[in-house]
Amino acid sequence: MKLALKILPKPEVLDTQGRAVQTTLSTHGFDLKECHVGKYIVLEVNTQDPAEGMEMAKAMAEKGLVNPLIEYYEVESL
Amino acid sequence: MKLALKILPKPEVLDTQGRAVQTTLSTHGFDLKECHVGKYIVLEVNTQDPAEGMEMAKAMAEKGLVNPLIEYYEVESL
Amino acid sequence: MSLEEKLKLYRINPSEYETIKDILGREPQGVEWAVFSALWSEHCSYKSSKVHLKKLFSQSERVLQSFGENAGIVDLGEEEKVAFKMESHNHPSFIEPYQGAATGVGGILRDIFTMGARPMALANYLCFGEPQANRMKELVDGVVRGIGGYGNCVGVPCLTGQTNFHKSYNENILVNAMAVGLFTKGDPICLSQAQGVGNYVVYVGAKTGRDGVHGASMASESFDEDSESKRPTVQIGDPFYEKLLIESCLEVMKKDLVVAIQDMGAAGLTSSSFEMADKGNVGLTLNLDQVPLRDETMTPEEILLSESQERMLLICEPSRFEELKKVFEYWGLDAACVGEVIEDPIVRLIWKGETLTEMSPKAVVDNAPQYNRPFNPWQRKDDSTFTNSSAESENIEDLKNILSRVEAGTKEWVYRQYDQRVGASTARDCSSPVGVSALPSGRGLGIVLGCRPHVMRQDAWIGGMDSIAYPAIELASKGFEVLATTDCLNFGNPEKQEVMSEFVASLDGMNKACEAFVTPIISGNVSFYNETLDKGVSPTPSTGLVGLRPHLKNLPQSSFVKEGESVLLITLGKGLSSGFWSEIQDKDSKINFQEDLSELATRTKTLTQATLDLPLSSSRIVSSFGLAYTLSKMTFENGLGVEIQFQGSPFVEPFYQVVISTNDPEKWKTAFKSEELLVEEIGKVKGSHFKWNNVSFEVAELKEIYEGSWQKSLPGI
Amino acid sequence: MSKVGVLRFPGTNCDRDIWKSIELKGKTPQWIWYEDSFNEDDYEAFLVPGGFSYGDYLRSGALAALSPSMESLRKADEKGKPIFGICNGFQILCEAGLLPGALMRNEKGRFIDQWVDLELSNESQWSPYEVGKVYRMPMAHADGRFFINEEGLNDLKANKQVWLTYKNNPNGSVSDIAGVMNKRGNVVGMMPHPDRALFDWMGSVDGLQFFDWKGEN
Ligand SMILES: Nc1ncnc2c1ncn2[C@@H]1O[C@H](COP(=O)(O)OP(=O)(O)O)[C@@H](O)[C@H]1O
Ligand SMILES: [Mg+2]
Repeated sequence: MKLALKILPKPEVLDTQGRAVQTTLSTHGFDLKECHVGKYIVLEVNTQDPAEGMEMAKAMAEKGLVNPLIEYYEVESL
Repeated sequence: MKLALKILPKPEVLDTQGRAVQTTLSTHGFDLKECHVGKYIVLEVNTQDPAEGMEMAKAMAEKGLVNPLIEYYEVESL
Repeated sequence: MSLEEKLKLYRINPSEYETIKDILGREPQGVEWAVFSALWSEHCSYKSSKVHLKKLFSQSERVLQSFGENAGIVDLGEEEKVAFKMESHNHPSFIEPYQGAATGVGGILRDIFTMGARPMALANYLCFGEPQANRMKELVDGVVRGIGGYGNCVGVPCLTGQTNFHKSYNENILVNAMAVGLFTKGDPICLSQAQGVGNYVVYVGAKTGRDGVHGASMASESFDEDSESKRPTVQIGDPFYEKLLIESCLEVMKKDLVVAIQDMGAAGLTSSSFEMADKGNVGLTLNLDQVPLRDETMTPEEILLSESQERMLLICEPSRFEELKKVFEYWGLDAACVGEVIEDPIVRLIWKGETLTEMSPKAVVDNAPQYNRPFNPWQRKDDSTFTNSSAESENIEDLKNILSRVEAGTKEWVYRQYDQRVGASTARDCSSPVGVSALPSGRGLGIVLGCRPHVMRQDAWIGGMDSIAYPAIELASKGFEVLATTDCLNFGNPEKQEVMSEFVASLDGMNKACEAFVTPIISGNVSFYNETLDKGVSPTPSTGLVGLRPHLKNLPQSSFVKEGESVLLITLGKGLSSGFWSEIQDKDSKINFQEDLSELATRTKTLTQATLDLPLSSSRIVSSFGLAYTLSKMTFENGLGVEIQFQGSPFVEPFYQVVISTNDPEKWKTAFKSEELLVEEIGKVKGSHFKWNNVSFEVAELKEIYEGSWQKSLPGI
Repeated sequence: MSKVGVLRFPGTNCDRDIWKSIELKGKTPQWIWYEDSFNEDDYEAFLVPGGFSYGDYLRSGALAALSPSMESLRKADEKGKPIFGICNGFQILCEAGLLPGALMRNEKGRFIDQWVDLELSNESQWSPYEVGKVYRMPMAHADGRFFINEEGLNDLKANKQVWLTYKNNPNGSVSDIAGVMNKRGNVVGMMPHPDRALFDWMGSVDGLQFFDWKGEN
């Protein structure tokens, strides 16, 4: 099955990319209240069991795909 | 309302980041059939209307958040 | 909160607490705790080192600015000046290697351009633990990416560095970054003294977030088990913002729109505002509620202590404020007026119209504690019977084992990730022992880092001396006159007598060498408490030396360039160390350095002149791992072999010798009386083999080992 | 004498190097700030320098490509004016659609600073013109892997739009491509840095030949 990690900078941490993207978009008339740039990682794992798949995705996130000091994440099943 | 763009490298593009992540994970015993690394961009727009929000997100993607030569995307409403 | 808990949170000890009460005439209240905590931290107050730093040799005819400002400045003549400084970011890099190292680079760059100099070069001094130690690959990778990520993006080339490995750094790596900035004709030197009653206090750059709150006091403590829970929000560096800040700040300075300027580094707004007021003998008001915030829920205390990156505080005349604001706007940055210069020498902290406190910056800064921590007089370890002929015989076959080690192998993996040429003025990049930048006047500026931790481990005084003498001789071997030095003194816990003893001894060794070589220390940084769970790092006083060459013609290479040329060994001094290879093999440490430093310096000067006047193709100081290792490294780049006849140990380390190759050995041999320089011909550049007496290796094979050592030790990164 | 426009964006950091290169050739550079539209006839040619416009955020060159100055540059292209992008400048021109293809993260995922040998594959309006000749200069980038899909690559080759190729591919670029041109050959871009190979003390002077163009006054 396929899952995805949505990884974003923690709210209290400065999001340098988000800041630059937001500024540029605003000069093109797109007014955003907020903008954050993170990562989207698609993982195809060797199981069909949703619960197991979820566990695997979390384990991978914690193994190093996510840096908990500056990022948080969510798992999505696809 | 908040929306997100999920942006991934097109299949014909060599996804070097995905490959690197896959290799690293495999040394940690995670066997993946596939792995792709893309971007996740959260946009908080000034509207409550889902259809309008969707249009705005697409407009921003097409304005430059996505490079159609190498990437494809999907909009998610949050 | 009980008093005890408060003292612990703010890292103020009971006797310091008593002093605070004396100063205020009462108990500290509210944000006053935060102010004292920040300004009296080891990091900001240098309380354990100040008594010793005062003794440093810090002046020469060329020095325009020494300690006390953001960076030291040296006059190069011909209307060129350079500012430079080195700083540590050890603890943050151990916690989050990428951001820790990146913000270290950002911070040192701000120290340079705050003075009005355009950053022109970076260098980095790194100490890692054993490659197989826990997290070490991740740390190496993160630190190098972080340094590159920041430096490359702001567009300042990295010209040199040093990368060490030793088990004492397993739990406490060292990340020291040096920056050099250039003033050309008409560039003003800007200082940090606040002046002019009624002038505005202006905040520019990034908004303030909770980044690194309590960071400065944390850097003043050892790591322990609950460091984890004390972690402040990680400071994120934005090199893109820094670049905008560089351009805008240099522009307002050049347009004479600023009266004084100071970057917000450790302890952020607190230390910048108090120091600016203190230096200018004036007072300031600060409306903390007008500080641009990333998170509107921040408290005054958090605002005062935030270490958000890429921010500056400056003083500007009210009539020039609009013009100043326009410059920042052009670069996409905000400038906010957050206060005013006042006559009363106090800093008045205001929150939504209410005065939180008024404190005299003099009282806080000048009354900061100073400790003369206990230390022992140094017992030198010299063994006068230890000479090259008495040294234990070493097996030349070990050359392959040495070259295959990460300590001795190539560091190309590191510096390939750094832009070494942005700015289009690089004449020698990181692959050369001395980094060289071409000055607009056509002269060369040489940069080299010093401190060999294995020598420090042998003897702290000799190691300190070597931190100056070794790089000074490297500069000389390329024809550079040494100008001045910056340092970054990385030590363990100063409250331990043996650590303090090493600190004092190495500083004395450095100081004596600085005097002899006339290379004043004009800026620097002390980083104590580099210890984890009671284990300290090797004492590591890293240094950065800067030298000047009258032109770039015939700048010698560092590898053999021509078949048939002669290889000469030039002896500047007779001291000797059993060396790094001996340490790695767990053999007894032996060391002997009984030189007259002024004679060593005189001979070094003679060498400098000779490299400019006599025919010379390549030069290299005989380095760690000794003569055979040094010579082998000279064969790799061009695949040119060498045949050496030398009766002596191949891997012991002299204090000091230099190897050169030349097409005219007679000129060199006859140019000096032996008391000036001892010059011996030891071989010829020849063929494709490295031949040491009767033993021969293929250059290609040695090169492969040297270049493969990194991947072998740190596979997969 | 007419001027050479040098485009600057927030984060451009080789702007002063390009300035020096142009002056060295006896021409007159002039800054063009990203927020400013300009009249293309005021300039004889345009250079887009390297660096990290917008910190390389989102994708290298993507945010800069949205600048007002780039709209004017498009008009300059329509008139056939010579336009040259180096490193980040090349990325910006690709993102703006003035050049074909895209520049992606290097194959090994790291920034690489090293010397490279480049072969001139086809002649453009920008010098040098001697096809087959090899030039030595430094490169320094993280996102320099040239990518174009198969169809696009076939077109590039058929139209002789491959400008420069690496002798030893350092970053995984398709067909060793280091630089390309548009169909007309007036717009060119390359990843390596001719602006860092101008004097003997730099290690090569080959870069000097890259700052001239056909039909120059
Ligand atoms: N962290 C670093 N950053 C930049 N350059 C480095 C770094 N570490 C090592 N180098 C460079 O690598 C080269 C080899 O270093 P080293 O093995 O210490 O030998 P050397 O005796 O030539 O200095 C040197 O030229 C040095 O400047
Ligand atoms: Mg060195």
